[in-house]
Amino acid sequence: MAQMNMIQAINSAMDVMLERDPTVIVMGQDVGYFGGVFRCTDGLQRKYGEHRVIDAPIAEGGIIGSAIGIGVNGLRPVAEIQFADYIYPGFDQIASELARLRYRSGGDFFSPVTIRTPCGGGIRGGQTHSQSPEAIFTHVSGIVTVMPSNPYDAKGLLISAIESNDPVVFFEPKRIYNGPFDGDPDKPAVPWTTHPKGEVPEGYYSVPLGAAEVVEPGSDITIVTYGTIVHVAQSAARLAGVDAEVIDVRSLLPLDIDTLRRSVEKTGRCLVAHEATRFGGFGAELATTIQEECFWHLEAPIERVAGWDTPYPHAFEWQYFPGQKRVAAAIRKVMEAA
Amino acid sequence: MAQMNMIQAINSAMDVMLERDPTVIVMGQDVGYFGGVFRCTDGLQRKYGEHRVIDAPIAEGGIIGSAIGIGVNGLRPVAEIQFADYIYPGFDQIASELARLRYRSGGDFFSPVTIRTPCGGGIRGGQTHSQSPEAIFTHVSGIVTVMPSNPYDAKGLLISAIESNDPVVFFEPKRIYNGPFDGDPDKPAVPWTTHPKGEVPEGYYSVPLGAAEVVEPGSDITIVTYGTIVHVAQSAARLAGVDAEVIDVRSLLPLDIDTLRRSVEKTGRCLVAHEATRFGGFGAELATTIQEECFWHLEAPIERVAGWDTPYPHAFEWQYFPGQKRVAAAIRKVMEAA
Amino acid sequence: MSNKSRLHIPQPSARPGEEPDFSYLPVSPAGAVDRPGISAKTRDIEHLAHEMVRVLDDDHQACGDWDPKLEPDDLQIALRTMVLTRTFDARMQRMQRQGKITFYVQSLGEEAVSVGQGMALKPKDMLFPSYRNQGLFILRGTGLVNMMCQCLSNTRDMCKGRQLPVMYHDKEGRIFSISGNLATQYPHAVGWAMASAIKGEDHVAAAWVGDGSTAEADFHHALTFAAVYQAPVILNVVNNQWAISTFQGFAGGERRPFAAKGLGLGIPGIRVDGNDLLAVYAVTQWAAERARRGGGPTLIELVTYRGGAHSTSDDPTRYRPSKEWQAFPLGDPLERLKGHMIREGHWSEDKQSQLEQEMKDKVDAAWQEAISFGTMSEGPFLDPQDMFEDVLEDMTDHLLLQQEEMLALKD
Amino acid sequence: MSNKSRLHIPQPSARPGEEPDFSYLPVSPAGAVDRPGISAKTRDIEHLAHEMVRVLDDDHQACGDWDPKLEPDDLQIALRTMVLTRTFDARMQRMQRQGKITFYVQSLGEEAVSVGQGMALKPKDMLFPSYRNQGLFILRGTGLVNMMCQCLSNTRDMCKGRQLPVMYHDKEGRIFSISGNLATQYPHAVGWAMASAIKGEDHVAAAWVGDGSTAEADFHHALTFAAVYQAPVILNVVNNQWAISTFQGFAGGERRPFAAKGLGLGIPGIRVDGNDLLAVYAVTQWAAERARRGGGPTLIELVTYRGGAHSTSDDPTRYRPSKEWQAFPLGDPLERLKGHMIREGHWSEDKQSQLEQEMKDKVDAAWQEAISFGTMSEGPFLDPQDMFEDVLEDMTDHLLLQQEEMLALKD
Ligand SMILES: Cc1ncc(C[n+]2csc(CCOP(=O)(O)OP(=O)(O)O)c2C)c(N)n1
Ligand SMILES: Cc1ncc(C[n+]2csc(CCOP(=O)(O)OP(=O)(O)O)c2C)c(N)n1
Ligand SMILES: [Mg+2]
Ligand SMILES: [Mg+2]
Repeated sequence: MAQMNMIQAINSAMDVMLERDPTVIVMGQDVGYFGGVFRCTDGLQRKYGEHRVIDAPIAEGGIIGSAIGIGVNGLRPVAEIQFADYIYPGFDQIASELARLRYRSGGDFFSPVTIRTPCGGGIRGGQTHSQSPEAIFTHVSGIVTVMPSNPYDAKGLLISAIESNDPVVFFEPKRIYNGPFDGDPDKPAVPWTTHPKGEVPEGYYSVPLGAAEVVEPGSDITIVTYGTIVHVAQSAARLAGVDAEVIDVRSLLPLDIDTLRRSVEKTGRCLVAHEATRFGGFGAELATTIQEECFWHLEAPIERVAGWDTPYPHAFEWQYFPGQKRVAAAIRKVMEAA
Repeated sequence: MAQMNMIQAINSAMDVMLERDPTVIVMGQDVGYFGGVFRCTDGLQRKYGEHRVIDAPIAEGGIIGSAIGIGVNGLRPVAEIQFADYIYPGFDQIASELARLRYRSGGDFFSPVTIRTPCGGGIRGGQTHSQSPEAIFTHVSGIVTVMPSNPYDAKGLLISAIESNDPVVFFEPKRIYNGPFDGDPDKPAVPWTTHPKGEVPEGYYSVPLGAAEVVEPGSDITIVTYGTIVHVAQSAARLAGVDAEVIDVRSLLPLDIDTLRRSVEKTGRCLVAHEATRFGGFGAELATTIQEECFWHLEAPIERVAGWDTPYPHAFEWQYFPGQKRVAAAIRKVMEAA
Repeated sequence: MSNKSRLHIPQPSARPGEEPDFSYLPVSPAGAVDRPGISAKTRDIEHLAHEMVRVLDDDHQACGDWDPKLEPDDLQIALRTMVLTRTFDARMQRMQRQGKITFYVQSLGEEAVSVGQGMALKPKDMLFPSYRNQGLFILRGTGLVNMMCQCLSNTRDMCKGRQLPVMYHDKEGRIFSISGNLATQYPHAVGWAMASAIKGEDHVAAAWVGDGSTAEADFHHALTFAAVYQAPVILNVVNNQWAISTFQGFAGGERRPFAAKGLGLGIPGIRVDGNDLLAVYAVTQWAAERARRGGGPTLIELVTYRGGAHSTSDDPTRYRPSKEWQAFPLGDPLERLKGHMIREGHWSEDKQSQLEQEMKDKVDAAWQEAISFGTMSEGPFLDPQDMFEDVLEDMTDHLLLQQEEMLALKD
Repeated sequence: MSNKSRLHIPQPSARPGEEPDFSYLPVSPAGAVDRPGISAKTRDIEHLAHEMVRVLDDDHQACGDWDPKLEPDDLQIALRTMVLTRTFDARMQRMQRQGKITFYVQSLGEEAVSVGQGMALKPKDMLFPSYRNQGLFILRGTGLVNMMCQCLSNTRDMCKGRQLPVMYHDKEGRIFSISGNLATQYPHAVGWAMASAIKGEDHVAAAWVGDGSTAEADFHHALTFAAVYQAPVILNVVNNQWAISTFQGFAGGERRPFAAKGLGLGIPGIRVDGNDLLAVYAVTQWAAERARRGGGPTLIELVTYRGGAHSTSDDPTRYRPSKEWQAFPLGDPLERLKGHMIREGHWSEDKQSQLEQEMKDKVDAAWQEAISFGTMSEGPFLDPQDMFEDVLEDMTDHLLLQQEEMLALKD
């Protein structure tokens, strides 16, 4: 086992797949010679050549549109969108084409494109380098949506995504690229070497799409979350002094409802947390599903903690970010409700 | 008072505003000489000239992008997107620019664009002429999202939208352009003349953004819905033999939570229904908000009825559409839950 | 130039009630445009975008370097396919009017585009059509019955009832799935061609959009990517003068031919008489050969006229002169090919009548067979359960539940 | 041409460790390109897109018809603004390195673009900049303190703390809000210009994007709408050879100048030496006058070089030769203008040193004033409550609740 941060784990997933499967290609802005602005594709072009690790024009719609055609012609493109905030120019190609192709052609055509994109705030990126638009994708039928919270999952899930014949939008919470982040920006940064999920096999393995993980068992309350907030939630539960069961959803669609149900049936209380804006966020789907499934077990309303319903402001990053305090307050609210 | 169908009411709203306010302009594909593929802009170019009712190239992104600039320069553009299914090429301009401009410029700039677009199925339009993508917009902070269910509201809300300094995405459920539709496609079509909301003043009036309407009072269950399903829900409640309170949300954002809360606190049971796909749909936000607000009054889980989580299939339109039977079954389920 | 900026609104040359006027469309004489070699420098052949490649003259004679000198057999295949396409269209149009299918789009007047271009390409070349390229499917043997079954959304529908009529595809025949969203197929074709190049194969891709659709982002993306990677792709713009009610000037065709839109990226453009099967064939073959040899993309503008309504939902008498087609200077592609074959002595009016009858019978027989697999009103029907398939490769749990919910409701 | 299609990968002329090589960039001699009248037919001036308008020759002499013959006072304003821009940039870059601001983008080497173009436009013309146009703000008097306060996200930040540093705007100064999303401002400028035409005003709009950004959809939309409606707009492409690590060939600049990208729509293109203030001024004035008189849009490509890193997050030594800028054939815009002024006898090295010192003092003073309104670490701070303002014109109920929730948490 090696120690890897999330960037290295993601790099390793692509490396492994480029090596194993000659049909895999990587494309995106600055991914080739330079190795990506976050270095996720560092060294891959040197190793696999310019025809398999391809720099692309600055046109997200063109990257996704051409990736679809590349996929239809038997290759497996892994396309990087430099920031999730810049995925929207490609949204039509994702929602109208990539997501629809298998369905509308009666199963005759499909394109196994994986779209990787860094998301989330906490790096002083301001409103155009901090967004978490996952809910916009989970509402489009025909796309798998994934967000890992650690290097081990990142590599395993990315390998599954690349191997999948379905289109996958793979969100990478950039705040935790280099280390887990418990939500407190004033503490010194912690590297992944301090975290068990920073141990990552060098070779091939996969983590299945569609399976949540109970990252911390507990009995008082279920916290359903994903991405950066997995770590924040764990700290917040400690802060609140509550024995929380923390579930990392990992795969937003397909959603592992069973794991959520089992937990909430046990705890009777539930908090849903994510970094994306709250209104119409993925938390709404989680909360609604859970109340549908577990209503009779619920002892308190399901609460949501999320980004405020504003753009992500540069100056108020830490007032905006749903940090420990906010999560802890919500935990207490759920625990106290009666 | 005149009798108007929804097309006429929408046309009248633009007519009134073009007349009252010389800064209002209308633009879109086929909206000028031809008067729009659904005839919503019929006669307006003849009346107001080619510089105020403007045919546009087939580029939704260009229409919205240029409308933003037009709005910044002091005019009030009302842009038509021919089908909501074709709004995605303009999504980046809506989400990254139109919605963000006021915020990011500290309030110094804004663009009062109204985007009108026909949505929803039931007209045998297949998967690319039937979508209801409202949830994708309600999750973007900085946009008002509206969907009227009748001619009176359509005109009054569209006038409010045009007068608003905020960007508004105005969804027009095309299935009810010509008459209310109770969800049963085998019944003869009913014109708006049979419906009280088909009575529409010829001149100026407005319906406020942000206010839901209780379209049918009742005590057993609250049905929260909007668009075409308002009519389906009313029939379904009768079919189920239940005294339902039917709420037409009308304005999805801002959302009139008070009206929802009051009703559910009274009835203790709630069904949320819309035509859009269910997973991550606006129903999830509605259900989550309601359980947050009214948990202690709820006697049963909140149920959702929605389009299935597939594209809208041409052949199975009526198995797909959340019609009376499905809504009635869900009503019964909520009523029987204990 | 005026003295003040004022919004310019492009104007079609004639509106209903006015005389058709095609003076805006410069037409080169047949044979007048030179045929450069496929290794010509793009800089030296920019004029091809501004003139109009034509082979058949007014007397139906083939002239000039672009004459592909097709064998009589090939000409007959072309004519046959064009007649079949038109016959098929007419029948399906009628079936829509009778309520047998929900929607239809004809290619009336544009048949030479699909047939001529399809013939010039090789079977392994991949086609990315718009909704007005039915000739490609007919030519590649998708089969009338299969196409009709698609339009009927019946038990043999290749799309399993999921798409509007005319949104065909043909995996075996290497024709991509048609989208209702305009121009989206353009970057797909470029991507497909990029993959072909990456794999070192020599198959080319070809894509079609209408004049109006060139305003979409995907057009720009496709051209940019095609130029940057020198993808082996043929990008076709079918300029049929109209985009629903909007004439081609609104897509930027007022000042320059659509063929010129790639010149700024170094993509050679050829404007061709789209109603001249020989010219269409010739330029396509030229572009295909060029792409196959590593010469990169070509943009072809096919100048034609949309003979019918935009679709069965449209009424063109509201926005254009009803006699405009008759006045179109490039005539009717069927008449012109027929005239040429008669002139060359391989064909006659008699044979034409026979062919037309034969095609009518063929379409009739196909229709009878197609409806045996179900219509919108009479079974057999597709199983609505299938609605939940193919969203993803495997059905997710939440779709399984929805499927069950639907089934429970039916009982 | 090879014998087989193969994916073409554009290559920069040199990578780290290699000798810089600008042989790919044809440079016209100063004064060599003719200056057509503003009513020239676009067809007759296509060559302007392929040559390079230059006024200043290697001896700093102004040559040819494009010489705008600026008064010495104007030249001094230009030089002053360019020096101020560079001084401001250097200071802010340093402040970022010291952790005083989170991010910065310099315009090092490209100062003549903003200053020359800004000077050629009228005060009521509206500007739609990219993040590398700080010279426009400096020229129009936004004020260094205001700009610094924006970079500091402090209590005087015009963006109220909401945007990354450098994302300025100036409502009074008629400069639009900068977006982090590339190229989105292009259609805004066109729309603004359309409105200007609709209202019968004669103000023009001008927009800037980088070479890399021309691949985005908005570039195509803007060109299409500008051409269709003949909007009074100047569309500028700042070709500084690089888009982060990606050289301009990946945006389609390998085969044709960016200036040629509008020719297929009938938009005249002018390629100009972007480091030659006089040439920049002259072509901009020509395009503005043309637009103002109803002549429609012009696309201007400004050939320059990104002298520094892409941003403070970037390290260009990883992907390009570190001495590339020194080898750039168009030199340094400041040196060239200074040289010209000295040659003309209006200026001296002494005056230059004084000016540089004066500008440094000005920037120092501005910085002292700016930080008095707060820094990232020291107050006064903006009130976080304001985060909830301006999402919509009026705060919605759900935002009010969130605001309360946040306030409650603080206690
Ligand atoms: C993205 C998108 N926008 C709008 C439409 C609606 N629409 C369908 S066909 C059409 C006109 C297309 O014209 P053109 O590209 O010239 O093709 P033609 O129909 O003439 O073959 C329009 C606007 C659509 N299908 N997709
Ligand atoms: C839509 C979008 N995609 C990607 C990015 C990330 N990005 C920021 S700057 C940049 C390069 C832009 O290069 P160019 O247009 O040449 O401008 P320059 O920086 O050279 O001035 C990229 C890719 C972005 N900001 N927006
Ligand atoms: Mg057309
Ligand atoms: Mg650049």
